[in-house]
Amino acid sequence: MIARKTWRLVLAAGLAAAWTQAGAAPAIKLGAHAPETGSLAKHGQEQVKGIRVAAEEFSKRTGIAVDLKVYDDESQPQKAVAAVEKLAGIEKVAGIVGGYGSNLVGPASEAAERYDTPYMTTGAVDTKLSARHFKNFFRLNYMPGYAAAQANTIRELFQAKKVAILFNSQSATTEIAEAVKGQLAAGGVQVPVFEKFEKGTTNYKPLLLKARDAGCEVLLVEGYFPDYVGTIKDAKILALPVKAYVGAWGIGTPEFIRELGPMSEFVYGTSIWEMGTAPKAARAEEARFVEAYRARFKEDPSYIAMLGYLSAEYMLDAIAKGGGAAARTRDLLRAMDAVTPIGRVAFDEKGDPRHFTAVLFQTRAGKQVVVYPRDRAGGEAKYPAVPWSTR
Amino acid sequence: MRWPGSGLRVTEGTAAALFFGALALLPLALSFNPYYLSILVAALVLGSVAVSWNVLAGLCGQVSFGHAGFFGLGAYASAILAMRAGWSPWLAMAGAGVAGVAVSLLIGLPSFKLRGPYFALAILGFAEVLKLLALNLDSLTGGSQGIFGVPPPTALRLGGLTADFEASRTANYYLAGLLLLLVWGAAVLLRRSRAGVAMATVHADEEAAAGIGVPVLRTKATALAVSAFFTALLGAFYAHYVHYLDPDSAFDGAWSIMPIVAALFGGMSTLVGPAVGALVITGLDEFLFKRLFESGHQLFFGLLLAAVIVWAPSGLLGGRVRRPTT
Amino acid sequence: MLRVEGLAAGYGEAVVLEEISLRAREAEVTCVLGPNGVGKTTLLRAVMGLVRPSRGAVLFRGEPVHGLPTHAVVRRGMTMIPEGRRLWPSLTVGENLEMGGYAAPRESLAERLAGVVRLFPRLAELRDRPCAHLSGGEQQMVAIGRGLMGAPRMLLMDEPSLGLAPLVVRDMFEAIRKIAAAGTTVLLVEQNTAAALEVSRHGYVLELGRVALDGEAAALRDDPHVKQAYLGL
Amino acid sequence: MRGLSKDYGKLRVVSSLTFDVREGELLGVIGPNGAGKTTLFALLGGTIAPTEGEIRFRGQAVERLRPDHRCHLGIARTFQVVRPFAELTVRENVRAAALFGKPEVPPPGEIRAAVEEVLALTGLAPVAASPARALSLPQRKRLEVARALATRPRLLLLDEVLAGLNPRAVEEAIPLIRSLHADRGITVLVIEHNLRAIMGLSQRVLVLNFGERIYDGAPQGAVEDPEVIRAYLGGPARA
Amino acid sequence: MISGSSIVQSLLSGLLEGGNYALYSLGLAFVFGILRIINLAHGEVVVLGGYVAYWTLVRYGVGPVLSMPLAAAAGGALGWLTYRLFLRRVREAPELNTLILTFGVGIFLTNLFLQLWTGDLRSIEVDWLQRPLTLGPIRASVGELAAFGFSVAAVLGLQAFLHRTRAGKAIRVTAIDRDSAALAGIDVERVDRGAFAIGGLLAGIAGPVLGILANVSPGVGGPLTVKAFILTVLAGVGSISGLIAAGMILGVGEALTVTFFSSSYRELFGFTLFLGILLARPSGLFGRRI
Repeated sequence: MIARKTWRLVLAAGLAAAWTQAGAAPAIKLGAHAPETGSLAKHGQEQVKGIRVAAEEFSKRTGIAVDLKVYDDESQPQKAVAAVEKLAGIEKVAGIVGGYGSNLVGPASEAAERYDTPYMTTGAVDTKLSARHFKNFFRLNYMPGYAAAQANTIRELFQAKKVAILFNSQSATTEIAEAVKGQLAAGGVQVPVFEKFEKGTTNYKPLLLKARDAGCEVLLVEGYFPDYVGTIKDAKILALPVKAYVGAWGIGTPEFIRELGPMSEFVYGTSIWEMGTAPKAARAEEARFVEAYRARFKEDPSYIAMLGYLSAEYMLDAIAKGGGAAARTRDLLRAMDAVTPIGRVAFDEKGDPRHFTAVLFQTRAGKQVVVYPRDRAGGEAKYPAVPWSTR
Repeated sequence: MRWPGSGLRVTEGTAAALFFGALALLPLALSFNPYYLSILVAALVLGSVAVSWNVLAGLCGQVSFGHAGFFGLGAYASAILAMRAGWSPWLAMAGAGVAGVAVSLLIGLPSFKLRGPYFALAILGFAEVLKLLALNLDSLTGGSQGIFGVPPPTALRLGGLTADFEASRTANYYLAGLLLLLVWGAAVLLRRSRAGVAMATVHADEEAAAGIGVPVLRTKATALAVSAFFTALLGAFYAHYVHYLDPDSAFDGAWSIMPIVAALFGGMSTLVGPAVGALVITGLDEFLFKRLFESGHQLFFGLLLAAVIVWAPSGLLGGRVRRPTT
Repeated sequence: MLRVEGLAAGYGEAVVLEEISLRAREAEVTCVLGPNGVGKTTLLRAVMGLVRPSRGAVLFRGEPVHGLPTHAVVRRGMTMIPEGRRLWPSLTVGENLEMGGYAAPRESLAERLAGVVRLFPRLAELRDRPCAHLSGGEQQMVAIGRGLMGAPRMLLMDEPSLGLAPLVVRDMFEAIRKIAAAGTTVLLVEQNTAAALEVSRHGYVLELGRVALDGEAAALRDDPHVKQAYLGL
Repeated sequence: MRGLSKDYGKLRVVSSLTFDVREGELLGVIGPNGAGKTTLFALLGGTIAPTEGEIRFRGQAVERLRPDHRCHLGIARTFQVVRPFAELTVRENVRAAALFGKPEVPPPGEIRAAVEEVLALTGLAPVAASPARALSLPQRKRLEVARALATRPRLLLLDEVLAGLNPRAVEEAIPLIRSLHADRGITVLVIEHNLRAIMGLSQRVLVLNFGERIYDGAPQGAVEDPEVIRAYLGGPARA
Repeated sequence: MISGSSIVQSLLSGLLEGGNYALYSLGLAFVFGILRIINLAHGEVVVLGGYVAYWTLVRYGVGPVLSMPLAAAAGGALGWLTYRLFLRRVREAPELNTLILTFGVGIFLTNLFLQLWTGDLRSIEVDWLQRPLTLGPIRASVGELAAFGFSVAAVLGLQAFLHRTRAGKAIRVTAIDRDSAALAGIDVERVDRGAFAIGGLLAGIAGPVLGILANVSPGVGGPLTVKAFILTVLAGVGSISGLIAAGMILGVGEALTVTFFSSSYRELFGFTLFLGILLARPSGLFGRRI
């Protein structure tokens, strides 16, 4: 009696399984690695969240199952190599996304090249990465786009004469600081204060005072979130007489506004994306992502999550369309040209984003108002900003 | 750690033979799977640094918290020698070892008058200074941008076999394994030598050692120099293995801390213990904790560490392996 | 008051006390004699729980105290003046005394302090001086005073005359006599055999971890054996 | 040995002490606990530096030399509180001393022979393979002596090596010390608490109290010297 | 180029910063001075205190001044637990063991915070604390001055506790001579546990200040521990009141390095000072007995 019942159940389960398999295309294996622990854990975790949403949305949209393999590279270059060895070598994924920091993405993308597995990153902006001319290397953002947005805004919009640049000693922030300095100098803007500071600095006042004494109109801080919090708090205490405060990435994020409150007002930042900054053509897609992300994680997505999402989406699309062969996936990615929430996306032969420009935005009443480039602008810049004492 | 119900004790030589034998055969068992091998390479590098660290700590009783300094120094020295001076990576690695010795003596001589935690932390201070120098001497080190494209060691041909260190994980695995064997072998020879006897006496009682004519300072300096030589050599291997260097990863504090953890875990009283410890902790973290929790696995690692210190303070091999007597 | 039975103790693998049995009677001075290194100090430390005995029993007022942590032994009314005085040098004399009576009820602090000052009037003048700046004799006064501040029923003293000038030694033994006369039992470890036997009722002579000889102090003083075993003459 | 003299000022433990030790002498240093005997040895051995004064060994000023250099010159000491290299075996302990006792390294065969000789002499041969931490106190004391001997000293400083030994062990140890002196020509400086031992052993005794010399001369004289008896045996409580 | 007022302002910022350094270091310096344990999880306990204050503010609107006792209690409880569970079992073992043990606890806490509260930075924003105060051209915020005053008060308070109260003296005498303390009837085991808990408590109260003046996130504990240790060595082990002066020397030195040279050398200044003191004067600038 019992035996017969069991047998029937097994039969039913078997049939059900056969039916599902027959009805669906084979699952796509997508690999992702990110520093979910260690010094870059914060960024890595957000990146993975975005990638997960992409995989789920893709399945919903296409009916194709996604087998997402995530590997924590622990912010260690050796482990980043191991990640690719595992994803490409063992899991045999059709493409890899993720990676944060040039020192991790460098070795990882090299391993991916060895396995001939397409690799798309969103967290490594060093120009030297694409100089290697790997066929499998793609990235959604890179340095010149950020530098140009800052330098052009300062020259064209603010028409400033003297700029102070303070930058975190880490690799990406050093590179953008040097690039912006070069572009400003070429445009005749003076940079009398160009100072590097260490990660973990807590007293920024001596640095800000140098900017004050040099009579700089614009304060450019190329750093990370803690650096913005520190410099803005200290600038407010000093009532620093600058007309604009401009940061690099990671500024103007939901977290930024949440933590700094009124002090986040009128601060400029460059970004590839913040909520509500998508070009008109991609507003719907942006809304879809934000909604899915909020539903899944009960919080607002950051630009890192958005980049993770987009990179996974493009990779999955290319794999699905091309049938999974690396060469087809690469060709499809290289042929891609679309307007997306981060603007127009197309890759050049080195894998760099052809049209990438960051937007420069200003925080106003807790919202990001894009002020540059003009074609994505959502409003006029408030320049000079109101004094710190009234924020 | 004593296993209940087993009175088996092996000599250190036997333990080492078993260990290195297993290392040599492991790739076969793993069918040369590059992922496992790349994890093992990381474990072997850590193990070698742990054995080097233990030359100073286990043999001579001087605990350092700043071996990341020697590791990063070796990595940068080798990369710069290979890329700027055009040395062969093999030669550059040896040069890095020599640089490690030179710097270790500069650091060690003023520091040796400090005892216990003060010595340990003085070395940590020097390691931080080295890191800051790597960060700020842009023209030499590329600053925070680091050094890209560090060449892999040139391929070796042996009859029909080619060891290609650029792509093959197997080649790198065996190279790392050989380095570990080299470090361990050197440590064994050192322990047997006259200097090794001196280190043992200094470890046991500095004053009594001086009383029987042991030159304490020179003994400590020798231990540090040997330890720094191999740590720098491993740093050099690391640079040629990952092909990228930046101050944050080359001078990562983990290179100071993890070897200590590995050595304690495996047992500091033996020379092979730290290497065993490195393999076990890397294995546990990678294949057990990481499987259980994708991003929370280090949480277990912290607890495990605390547990081992409390309940097995002499390490895995501590109670199991008998030190040979001369 | 105190009975030690078959006590064995050591440090690590080195056995210092093989088997010691002795007793100290209430309100008397009992001395333990013997050359350096026979385990006199270890005996006192084992009684106080500073060294864990490996065998044997310590009974204080009829109750076993072996295996108790030191502070618990102290709270039962027995403490020790360690060899070399072991004061807290950065604290003042007054603070040393005050902390010495940590375990005793706070209300009687003033009373106990007065008692100590009666015994050593000099301590009143020294009260605010850090102990680092005292002479040997003064330090020994503080050490004994500190031990008395806990109002113990029994006091173990480890070489109180060590390193003191002869004149001071005399005062010290006088103080010991007074302490015992006031009702506090004393177990005294001494190298100054003559003086120790003079203040004691009863004495034990130790020889390498064992009791070699014991008896009335007066008898021991004249016993040729003592001179042999201890003085080596 | 030319002369060994020293003065100590501020150092309270040993104050203004001057004395000579002649080559080949067996000199006893006695005094009650805390008299500064061990401090004197630490000064001679070089583990602490004198505040003032000088120490000459065979005509050479050694007071600024490191302990290992003094050992190479031929001064070896034992520690009152024994300090064996606990994790090393007895043989390794002695071998280390044989290896480093002199600046030049003797050939291995010679070392082996010397080690075994010292082990046999000190009666440690049966326990040579055990770790030093497993030794009993008397064995540890002998190990101290063995280690000092293995450095092939000219001047041997023995710090209470008889203390804590039972009378039989003392009886055994005395001929050993005497033979060191007589057969090997080593100058020996013995700190002892045990009067009998030192009286039987020494040619001359030096009595210290409160860091000062109170007697220097023949052993028999010391026993009769009233000041020594007082200092050493202690006075009665009521003089 | 550099105006006089900027130099004065920079100096002041260094002084205030130095006061905070002293507060961030207090728990570590205390535990090291008393128990000779270098608590490598110290920074993480500070961070825990910061999180406690942050969440009570965000969830219940309770300001950092009121939540400070809560942060202190959390730190104290964590210290007590760490001692109870682990440390008491390795008290007799070599120093290295307690180091690795507390290091393990630090890793555990860092990753626990990461799991519980993500890697996001948290900064405690309270309006009145942000308000700037001016004296001519010199400016500071209420929060900075309050934090400085609090640091000094905490250091002096701890000093008074150790020197004026019975419990404090019991801790001191146990640190100086364990046996003597036990012979005075002090339960030295309990003192150890209590002292470690007090170390946790002192770390805990530093958390809200860290959250107000900078920010808390799981990863900031490690660097905080290093800084605390540097300061402990500068002040001299066992010198609690020396921490304020040592903190100011470090803070002012860093600030003036930036003002007169470049911020690239700021960290270098700290480590050079640390090494210089360690090698030339291991007892620290203000080293003395407990």
